[in-house]
Amino acid sequence: MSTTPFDWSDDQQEIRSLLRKKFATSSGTEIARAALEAGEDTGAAARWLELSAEIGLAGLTLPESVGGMGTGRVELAIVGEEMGRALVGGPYLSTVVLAAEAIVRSGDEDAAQAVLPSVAEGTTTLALAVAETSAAWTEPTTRHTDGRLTGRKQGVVGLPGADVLVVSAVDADGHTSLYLVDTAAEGVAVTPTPGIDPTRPVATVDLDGAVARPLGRPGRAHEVLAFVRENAAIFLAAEQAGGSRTCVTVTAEYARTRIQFGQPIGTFQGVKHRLADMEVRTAQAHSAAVWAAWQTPGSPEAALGADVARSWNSRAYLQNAFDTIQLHGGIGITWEHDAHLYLRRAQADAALLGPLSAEHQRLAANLGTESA
Amino acid sequence: MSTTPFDWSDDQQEIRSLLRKKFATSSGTEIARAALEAGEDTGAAARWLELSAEIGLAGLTLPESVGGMGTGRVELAIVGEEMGRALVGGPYLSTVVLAAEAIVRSGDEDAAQAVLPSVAEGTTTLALAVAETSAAWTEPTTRHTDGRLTGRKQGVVGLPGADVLVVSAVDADGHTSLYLVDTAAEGVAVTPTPGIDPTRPVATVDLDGAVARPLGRPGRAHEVLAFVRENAAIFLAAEQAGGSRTCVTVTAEYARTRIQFGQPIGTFQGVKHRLADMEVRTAQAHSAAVWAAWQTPGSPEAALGADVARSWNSRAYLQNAFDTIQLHGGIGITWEHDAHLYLRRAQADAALLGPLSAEHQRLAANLGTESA
Amino acid sequence: MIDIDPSTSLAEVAARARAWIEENLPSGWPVDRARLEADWYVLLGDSGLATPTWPREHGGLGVAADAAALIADELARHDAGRPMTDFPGVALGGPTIIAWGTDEQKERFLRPLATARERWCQLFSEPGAGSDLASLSTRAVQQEDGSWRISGQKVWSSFAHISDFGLLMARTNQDVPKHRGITYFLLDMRLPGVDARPLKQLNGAAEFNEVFLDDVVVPDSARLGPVDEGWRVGITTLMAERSGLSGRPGVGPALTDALARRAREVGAWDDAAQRDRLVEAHVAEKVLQMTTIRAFVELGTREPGAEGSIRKIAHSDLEERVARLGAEIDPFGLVAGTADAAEATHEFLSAKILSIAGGTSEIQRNIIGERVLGLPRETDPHVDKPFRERPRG
Amino acid sequence: MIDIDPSTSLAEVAARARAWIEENLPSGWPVDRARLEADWYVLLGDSGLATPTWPREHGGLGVAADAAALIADELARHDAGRPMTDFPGVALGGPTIIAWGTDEQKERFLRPLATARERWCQLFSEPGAGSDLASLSTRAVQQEDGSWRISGQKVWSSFAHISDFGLLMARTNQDVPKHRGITYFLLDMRLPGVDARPLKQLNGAAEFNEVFLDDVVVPDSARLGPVDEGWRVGITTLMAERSGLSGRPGVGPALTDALARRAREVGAWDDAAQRDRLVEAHVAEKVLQMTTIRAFVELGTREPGAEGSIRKIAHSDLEERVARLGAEIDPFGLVAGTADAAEATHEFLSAKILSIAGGTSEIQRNIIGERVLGLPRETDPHVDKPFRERPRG
Repeated sequence: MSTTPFDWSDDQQEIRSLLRKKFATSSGTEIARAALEAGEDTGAAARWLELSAEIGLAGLTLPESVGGMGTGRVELAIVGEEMGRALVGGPYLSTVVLAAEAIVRSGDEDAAQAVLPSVAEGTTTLALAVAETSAAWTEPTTRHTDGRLTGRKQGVVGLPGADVLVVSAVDADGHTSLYLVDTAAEGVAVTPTPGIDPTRPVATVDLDGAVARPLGRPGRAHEVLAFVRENAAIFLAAEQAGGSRTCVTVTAEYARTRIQFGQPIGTFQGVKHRLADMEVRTAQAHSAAVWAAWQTPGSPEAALGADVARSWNSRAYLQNAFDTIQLHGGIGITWEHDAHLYLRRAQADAALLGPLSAEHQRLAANLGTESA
Repeated sequence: MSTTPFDWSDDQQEIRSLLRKKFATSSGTEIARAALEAGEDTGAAARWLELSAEIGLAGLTLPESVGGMGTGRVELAIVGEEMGRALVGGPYLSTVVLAAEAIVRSGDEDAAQAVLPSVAEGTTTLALAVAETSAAWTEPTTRHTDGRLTGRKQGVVGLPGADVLVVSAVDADGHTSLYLVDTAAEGVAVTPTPGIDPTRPVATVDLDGAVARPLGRPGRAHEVLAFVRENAAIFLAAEQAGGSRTCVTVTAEYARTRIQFGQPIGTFQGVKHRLADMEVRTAQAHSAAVWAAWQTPGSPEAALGADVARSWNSRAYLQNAFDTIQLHGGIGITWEHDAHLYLRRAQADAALLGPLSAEHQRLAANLGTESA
Repeated sequence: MIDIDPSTSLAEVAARARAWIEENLPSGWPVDRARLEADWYVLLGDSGLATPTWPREHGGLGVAADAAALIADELARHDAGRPMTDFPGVALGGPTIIAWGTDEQKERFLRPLATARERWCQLFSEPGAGSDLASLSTRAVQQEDGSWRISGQKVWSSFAHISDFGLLMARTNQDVPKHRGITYFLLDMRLPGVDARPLKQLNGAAEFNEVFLDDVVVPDSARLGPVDEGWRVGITTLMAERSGLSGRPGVGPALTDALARRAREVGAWDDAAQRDRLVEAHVAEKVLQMTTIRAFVELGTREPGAEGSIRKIAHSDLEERVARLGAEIDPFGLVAGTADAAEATHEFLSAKILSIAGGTSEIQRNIIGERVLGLPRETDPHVDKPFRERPRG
Repeated sequence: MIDIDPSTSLAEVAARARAWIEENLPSGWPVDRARLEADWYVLLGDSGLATPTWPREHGGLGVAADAAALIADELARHDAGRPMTDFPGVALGGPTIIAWGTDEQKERFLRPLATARERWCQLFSEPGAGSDLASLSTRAVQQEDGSWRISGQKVWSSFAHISDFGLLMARTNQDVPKHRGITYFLLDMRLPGVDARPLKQLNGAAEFNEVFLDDVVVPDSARLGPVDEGWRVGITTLMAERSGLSGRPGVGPALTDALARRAREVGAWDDAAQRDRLVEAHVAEKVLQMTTIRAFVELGTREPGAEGSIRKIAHSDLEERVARLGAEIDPFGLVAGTADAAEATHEFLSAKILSIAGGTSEIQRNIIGERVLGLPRETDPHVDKPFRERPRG
């Protein structure tokens, strides 16, 4: 792989074009709409299996040792951009970006071999249950005693649906560790909640003495989760860049064709200049996500890239989604138009990892401390 | 006087129209430009005397007991708006808004009778020397010993030029009090500094055992200065509203007449909508300054009004000044165009009382604490 | 009629309104509102308090906007005012009928409007005529007997599905430029051929309607103002709308106070940067309140002008800002779908509605630029063309 | 010529450039710069490092933009690159002459440009033709002997008063629409009738000029590209300009780091809300840096396109933001005129220059809207009119 950011290999370009073609034929917006109307996405599992079988989506970035293709974050960002662009949801984020990343980074080879091969095939999906009352993944109150977990996790993305959970809990020694829990096990209750984004289900999980298998060495949860957050921030930033791009595309198309005052509304600078600003935001969101993805995971550059991309891209996508509504006028505030589906995803992507203050604090700590 | 804000009396309307006429014939921008070129405003004293003699400007808001006309903050705001509109500077702010207000609020009748009658006539001008290293008027390091002051005051508006200074200092008992110092006295050294706004000179004052007369009772400086800050915030907010208005007027005129692409540039929404935003900002800046001026000095409403108006209007004027430059294109960045004179005043008005954080902290303290 | 007239001082206006309300509001209000409201609205309408700015001869009190605002405040304090569903009738229909109606029309419509016996909606926008309202293509053709036959499609009509009458603009002349061939009608919504269908909004609510008009026949007496001069009549309605959508005068706790309380509950208040953004929104809300007070004082009893667009923009910007901050202070609540966050989610999805309804912010900026600042109008390449030759969306 | 060509790896490009610079930079540099620089620039030009993207046959290295950026970084590290006064020549003039020049013109002009023996300026804008550049009215009339007689007034010409040549667009045909009657010239600034007068800017500096052209006679060999097709030639220059004004590729400490250091010095850093605004500006700076890296990689050796406008806008917004924050963190310094604040004052007054110079942000947004997003052009009521019939400012 080239070490120069943006110097895409032929393979990478091929992955992108394959995903774009594939996602174009299974419209994310229709699925989102159906899920929103139904309150649940009934076809998710089947679709996921199909995508994984046909193009190996689940295994793309997983290690070859568990049956994956062993690619890295650049490919992850490509998936993110294309999913964002087509508003594709489903188990990818929860399974691959969050939970599988935790399993891999835990260094627990046994766990990896036990769980990930079927993940790579698309037959098992996962979820990461580490948030309780805040998306900032603060210290859990869920307790581990005698191989069993008790506590409540909220905002668990990928539920209902996931087969196995990666759960954070604190044990009697005060160590915060990760555990694997089977969602079908006794003492696991999943209650779906009405999150704002219909493309990815979210639920509360109540654990009442559920049997748990330790994941990795005790007390390493924070270390592992730091990698997971970095991974997720970059993936989400890529999704945001993709979503921002679709907002520009859809709105520019509308502006070229909607006639008011005898002219396409894109003629008017009030529309044209706002669209130009959307483009300026989007072009930079793409740069930020891709640059971050190209850095070595866990390096200071990757941390900088993840923080910058999450900050910029969260705002960029939200603003573009709002601008999309505004520039569509009345039609933009109807249920039938897709604009609100992008707005919902934009808010979910911006909020999944908590407020931006953590990123800004890290950036502030380094700001102005190096010499120019 | 009506207690309903915005319900102007005939007298108030007359004052406004008199000031507007008067200021239109003594162009503030020409004076500003001359002062900027020369590094000092040589005609300031003569002009001030003339304005005070002809229309009683200096005495308008001073108590009748010292020869003033005894009007209040509403009239002060009218003066501020008209001065801001015509970019009139000179001794008004330092003399009337700052120093005379301190003398009046100190309750020191002797001092008032000694100084203010000649102020009301325009023959004496004043300055308030309370800032040292910050515009927030924090605890002074200037010391009072045996009737004499020693210390350094910076950013003193109205110098060179002022005859008498109101100075804050701390005495041996730890009381912070106000004092009157004659600028011609021994031990007073005035060094002009190149402040950004040429319409009001600013200087550093070094006091080296300068003879001082106590103003009001000892230890009351903070109490008196709180009134002065409120007064100044409202006056400056009015100036900012007036300056914002001129930015709109000047820019709209340019947009109506400057031809590009075969049309006046005001035809284009890129210009038209930005001007509309300038108008929205300005209309509200006017409301804020005037509403604040209509409240009882020292009341919670006046405090709220002063904080809100200073926050909104500081940004409004700065933004309008920047927009004025932008919409004038190349001509806006020349020395010859007046746009930079407004920008200079906008920055000075925004900065004279320090950063907005103090206002925002006060507003935050009350926010959401009352019931809806 | 209550003892309030244009000479009553503002303090007295408030005192008398309050006294009257407290004396007359039926016991059991507001718990028993559903049973009591019809009678109460009649009483309120007869008192003049429901329509205080209307002339006295039409059942109003003839008072200025600032006095009317105090009355509205007193009604709001008792939760005894007319609901939002009556806004199109009372705030838009009434003033338009008063300005343009015949004596018969005023006689027929104003009283039932003031006493809530008839509800009104607005039938202006069309799928192809949104921001460019004057390009509307709903047609009204006059028959030999003087009656009009109307066909077309309207959209974004709030409460049309529960309205008795509609304020309708229709094209009556295709051979003149677009502004000059429109006529204004007072349409009976219960006539055959009128079909109002609620339209679901992005936040899940359904307040707007599509209205299909299929060969609806109305008598010439339903026409408001001269034939082909309906655009001028419509301007009266539009000005009233912009001014009416800009919030109440008065400086006091409002949107940002509620937001700050929620920020304290969810802990976002402890983040100084976040807190400062709330304070900035608070400042924006206060200056809008101060500006609304000013507008009401300056307006007096005049008809609202283009300045209303200034407050319309400020108000919709504020609504959007507050809705977005509401999501920002509780990101986890919205994404996790916690019960506390349901209202914030609804507001977040609704953030843009006010920037679009009642004329987009872009249109308001054009109005401010052209009518307040005197900037030239955009070049319309088809400005002088007869309507039938215009390209249409 | 240095041993770098299009096949050299980026790491090698940087290493070889650094080695060459360190070996060749005269001792005493940069202290003795004034005495040494003429010789150094000749050496640098001959090496190809001053103009790395130019084709090899014209004395460049033929390398892509990303390699060129690394070379520029090495030069900057040694403070050994060409000064800003040479930007119009090297960055705009060179590429335009390479794209459009005759063999004689390339022979005559490129070498002196690469070796800093001749300085260039741009003569495009006019008092009546700013954003609407194509409405320029400086006239060039061809004489019987083939030479051109040029009269008119140019403005905003950086460094014109110290330039040897100017990139000039002039009108050669009044009877066709505005874009089609312009011809491009390489004007000798030392000819009789050329008068460049520095124009003082709002920040007190004088970098721009007004240039008066009064019956200046130039031979036909001074014409660049075909008669009446100078607009197309000018586009080459303008694209190079937008791209060139957007900063260097590379992610590293820059404007916002300096700003943060000053905020720490003056105490504003302790204000969390203020600090967060600096962080937001920092984020904007980083994404621009990342975007610039991307632009250089994607550009390769192609001519820059409309995408350059994206970075131009982002860069000028950033400059403005940093300048304004610089005033915000030290309000007392600017108003009191303390010595520490002199630079911040200068930057504050200069905040808008980059949003206007090189094409206003409004024009850049038009370009992005029309050329990147494919939106329709604004209706020009005079689009097909001969130039002489157009209304002009």
